[in-house]
Amino acid sequence: MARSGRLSEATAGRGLPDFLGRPGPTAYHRLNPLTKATIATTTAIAAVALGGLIGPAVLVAVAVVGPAIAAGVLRDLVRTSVLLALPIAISALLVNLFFFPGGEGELFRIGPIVATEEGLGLALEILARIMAISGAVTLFYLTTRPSDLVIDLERRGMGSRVAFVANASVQTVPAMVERAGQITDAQRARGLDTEGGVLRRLRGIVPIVGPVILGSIAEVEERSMALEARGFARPGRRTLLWAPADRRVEALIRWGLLAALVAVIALRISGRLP
Amino acid sequence: MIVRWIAALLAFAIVAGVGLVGFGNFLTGVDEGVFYDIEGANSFGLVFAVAVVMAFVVYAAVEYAQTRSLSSITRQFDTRTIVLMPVAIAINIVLGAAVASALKIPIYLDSIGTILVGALAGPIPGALTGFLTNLLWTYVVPPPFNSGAAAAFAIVAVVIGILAGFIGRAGWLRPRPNQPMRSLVVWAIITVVVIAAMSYLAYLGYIAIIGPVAIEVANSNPAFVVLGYLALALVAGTVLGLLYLLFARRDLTAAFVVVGGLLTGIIAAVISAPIAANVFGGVTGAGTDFLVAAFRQAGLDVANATLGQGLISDPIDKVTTFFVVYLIIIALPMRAKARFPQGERLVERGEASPTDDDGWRGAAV
Amino acid sequence: MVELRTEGLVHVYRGSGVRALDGVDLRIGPGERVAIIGQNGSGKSTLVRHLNGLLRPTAGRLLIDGVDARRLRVAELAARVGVVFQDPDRQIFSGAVVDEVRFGPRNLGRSGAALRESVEEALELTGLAGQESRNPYDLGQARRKLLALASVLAMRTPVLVLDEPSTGQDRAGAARVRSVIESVAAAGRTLIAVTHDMELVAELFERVVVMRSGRVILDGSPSDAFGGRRLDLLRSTNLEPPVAARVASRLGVPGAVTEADLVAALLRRELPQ
Amino acid sequence: MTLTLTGVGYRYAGTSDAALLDIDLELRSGEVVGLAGASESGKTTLCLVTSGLAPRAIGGLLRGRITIDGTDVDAWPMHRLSQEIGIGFQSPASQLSQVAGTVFEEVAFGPMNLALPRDDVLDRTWEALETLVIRDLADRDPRRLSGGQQQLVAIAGLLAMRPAHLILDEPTAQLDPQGTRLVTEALARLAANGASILVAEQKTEVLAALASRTVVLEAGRMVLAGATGEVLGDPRLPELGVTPPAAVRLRHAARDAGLDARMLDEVHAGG
Repeated sequence: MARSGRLSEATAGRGLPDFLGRPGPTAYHRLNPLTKATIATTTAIAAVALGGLIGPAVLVAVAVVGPAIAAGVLRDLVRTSVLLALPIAISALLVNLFFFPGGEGELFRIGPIVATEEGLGLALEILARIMAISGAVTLFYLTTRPSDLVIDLERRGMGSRVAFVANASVQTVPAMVERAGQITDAQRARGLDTEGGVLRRLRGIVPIVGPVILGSIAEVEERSMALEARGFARPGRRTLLWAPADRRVEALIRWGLLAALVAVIALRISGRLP
Repeated sequence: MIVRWIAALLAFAIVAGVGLVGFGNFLTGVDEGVFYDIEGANSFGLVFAVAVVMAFVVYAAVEYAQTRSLSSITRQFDTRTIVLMPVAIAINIVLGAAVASALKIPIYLDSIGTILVGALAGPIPGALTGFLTNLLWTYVVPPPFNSGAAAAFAIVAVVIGILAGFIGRAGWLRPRPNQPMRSLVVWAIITVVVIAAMSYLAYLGYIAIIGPVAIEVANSNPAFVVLGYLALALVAGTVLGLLYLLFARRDLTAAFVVVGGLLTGIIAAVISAPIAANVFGGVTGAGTDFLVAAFRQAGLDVANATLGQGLISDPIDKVTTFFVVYLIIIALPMRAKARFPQGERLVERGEASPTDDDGWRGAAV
Repeated sequence: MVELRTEGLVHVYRGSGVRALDGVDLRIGPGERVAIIGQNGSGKSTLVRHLNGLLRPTAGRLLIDGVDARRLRVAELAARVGVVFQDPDRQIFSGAVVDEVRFGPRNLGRSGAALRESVEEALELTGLAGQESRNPYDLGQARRKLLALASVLAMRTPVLVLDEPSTGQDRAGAARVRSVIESVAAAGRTLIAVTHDMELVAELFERVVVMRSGRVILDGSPSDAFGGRRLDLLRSTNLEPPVAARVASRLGVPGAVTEADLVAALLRRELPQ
Repeated sequence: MTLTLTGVGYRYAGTSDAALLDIDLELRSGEVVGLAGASESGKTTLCLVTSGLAPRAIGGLLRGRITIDGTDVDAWPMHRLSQEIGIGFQSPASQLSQVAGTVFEEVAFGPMNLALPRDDVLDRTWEALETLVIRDLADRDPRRLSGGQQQLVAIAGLLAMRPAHLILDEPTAQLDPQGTRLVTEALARLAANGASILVAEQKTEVLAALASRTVVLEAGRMVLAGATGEVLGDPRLPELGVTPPAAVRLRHAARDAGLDARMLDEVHAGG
């Protein structure tokens, strides 16, 4: 969220510029990235382990919708997580509703395929689980800058090389899409017809995917030299400009959530959950 | 050195044992009277995968304790490999997302980058590329590329990276062009036998897992018969593809590419089935879902339907992916690939760099 | 041969809403040699992408031999208007130079002797003859650019558009680009070059189109554009005329834009004294 | 600090013929040395060898000695050498670290890798931005800048490592005239306050503006060396695949046509 326009006086001196590590707009945004990641992960896994309908529904209400309102991102959350979950949800509904083996309670029938009650039950269960997972992940994504999480993990001891790969991947994905677009233009300018039928489009895969991969790999050599020219290969930890704030109470929350998750899984395995 | 391997093997055995006995298919709990959970057998692949990762963690911990460094591991991470990984991760995600949404065909093509890094740099970088791909794909990559399901399958990507690493190290992806007809025919026969054996073993394993009860129900149902023919057709297709590659391109490596792809595909299917079944009820929104529906229509439950789907689509996906990676390796200039840790093993014999002295010397450091 | 005409061509980019083309009326007859110059963001490359249909007009029309290009698919337009983009690494995918050059003509359905002959000619012209089986990435960046040029040359399109052909070329590479421009023109094909290389424009082109903020502000000969009279117009797009033209205008010999013209004009002026 | 190459040769990994042979070159502090030559004449190879990337990062075989103030640097690892010698490349985009969301973080990338104390990293970063007068770009996204601005950010990233010598391999090759002017003016400012630079360029106008001494390579060997004015005026330049600056071309054309070259000189001198 770099701010354009004139630099304020605060950064006229030599300290850390104010546009780095700027706290988020709401309390939930300002939570430590690892805390928000723990909330998302435990919600997703617990939804799977709990199974059924009530479990995931409660989780969504407490750990997804609640914080989303607090963070003021509810509208985006609903739109994005539904978009995210739609393909899986439709498949889950179709596959389970109509193909539930040994289902007796017939709801309705389309030709040979029978929609059964058990099928509907299982389909709804999977739907609830999927909504919980996509909701939790979307909440995390909407309230946390990816690089903040990577910096936080690096401060806690994660290798600086793994941090590099994570951060670089976030920038490489959109760059690769842009590259693929330029390549598609260049190949179409050389007569490759991408507006024909499926077969014709399949013929276009190698001329488009090829340069994306070859071009990117050919750049690896110059990129790695440029990094080594700036001391990248130096073993050991590196200095961080800043790191997100963390508080003891959040550490307690994280361990508490993990403990609860382990308890739920243990209950599930030992079969004592419904 | 030996201590590390012993510690790692021990860790593997413990985790695998505990997993099989107690864990099984964690949705159904342990069956009385049988020392392991029959219905959970289908998740033994997942348990082994977790055991492999635990073994690696123990190996690294012991090495760190002994030498205060991870040199045997970090050696595989030179700057070039680290810079390649984000490119590989982006290739997985951009191609994976494009294929999954655009073509709706029963393959994913989302492990090209993982296999490429494995082949070029080794098992550990390959595993890390796969692992980070799936985590970033869920937690960090914004829609329309985000995939909520990817993180759950991280363990599968780790195993694919490791397998690709060993396949690359074994030199399977080294081009062997214009071979004499005689050796092509010999290798064609060997490979067809290997493909048939692997397919039959996969079939036997599948029948053993889904258990005798399900087989009567399945056999009587036309859908199951259709799936059987589909599986056979795909195996035949693989063999035909292999023969075309061998004799049209006279490149023996085609045999290794196909076998490597099948091997990785089957292992990936066995590991991913329990995850797909238990976490997502067997569906991922990709083109493979209609296979699951067919298996379910044939009367199999979620876990076995997902395994069936995996055993059909994963091998084909991985053979295609290995072939695409092989084409990339061929198209890469010598300079680009020779510099990677396992680069020398991907280069045609005789292309390696000549070295004579009279004052010339390599990097001292 | 092909006549290109744009009538009131406007293009507004959907995402950013930028009005890259603001009403362009241009006629480029068969066999003409036209250089298009202008600052970054003046609309040059947007105009080029309309010529082969990669971009469609927001308003106005592009006519090819009087036919509205809207009805033609990009693949059909590519057979008439060949465009060579600036970055070779955003199109090369073959493992060997010769396969890369064959890609274009093959897409147009050419094969056999005709294909072989057009490929050989293109390799010859760009100085890549003899490099047929080499891996493109073993050639330097400059020669990969020539390979991209060869791959479009081989399509033998009636109109050839070059985007920044001489950027990043050394002396030999620049000479190659010039010989390609001359041979294409000699074959009577239309040649359009988008470039910042003012020496190239002055020496090889008979017509210069100057663009600023999506409009054509000057369409005349190099001496019109670089000569004394219209220099203010050129400066308004903060472009610099070639050195020879600057020296000429200071020595009171306007109209001379190339080094050869300048020296010839000075000779004439010095001898009569 | 003086960087000296004596009898240096280099062969790329997997090739049998040498890309560089018998190079004797001395880079004294406070001096800008120009490097000219056709494509693939060895300019890039000489930059890579002088910076230490060849053979450390890209392998291959080296011959001869490279010393800094007399000390042989053969055993120095790359991250130590990169604090003495910085190297910039032709393509601005491939020099971005791809992990920085702002220009400030991009320039700070090098000092961060050296694990210097945080305040030292901040000081070096601000100093580098001020030296290249791009302080107002500090909060911009590096990927959204023009080619010329990106090249300045890359050079600032090198300056933050406080190298004694800066090596630039065709910094303006991919830039338009406006970007070329931007980079050339910035480098002229650096040279004015005593920076030591080795700059390879096809555009001899850039060398004429910056370098006091210039070397010309052909097929990996040094074929011309001397004061920039002399070298760029040398009639053999075109056969060596190098196009002299326009001013020189004009003077030669005038002389060949029997014109009074002196007149052209004083007119152009004012230009």
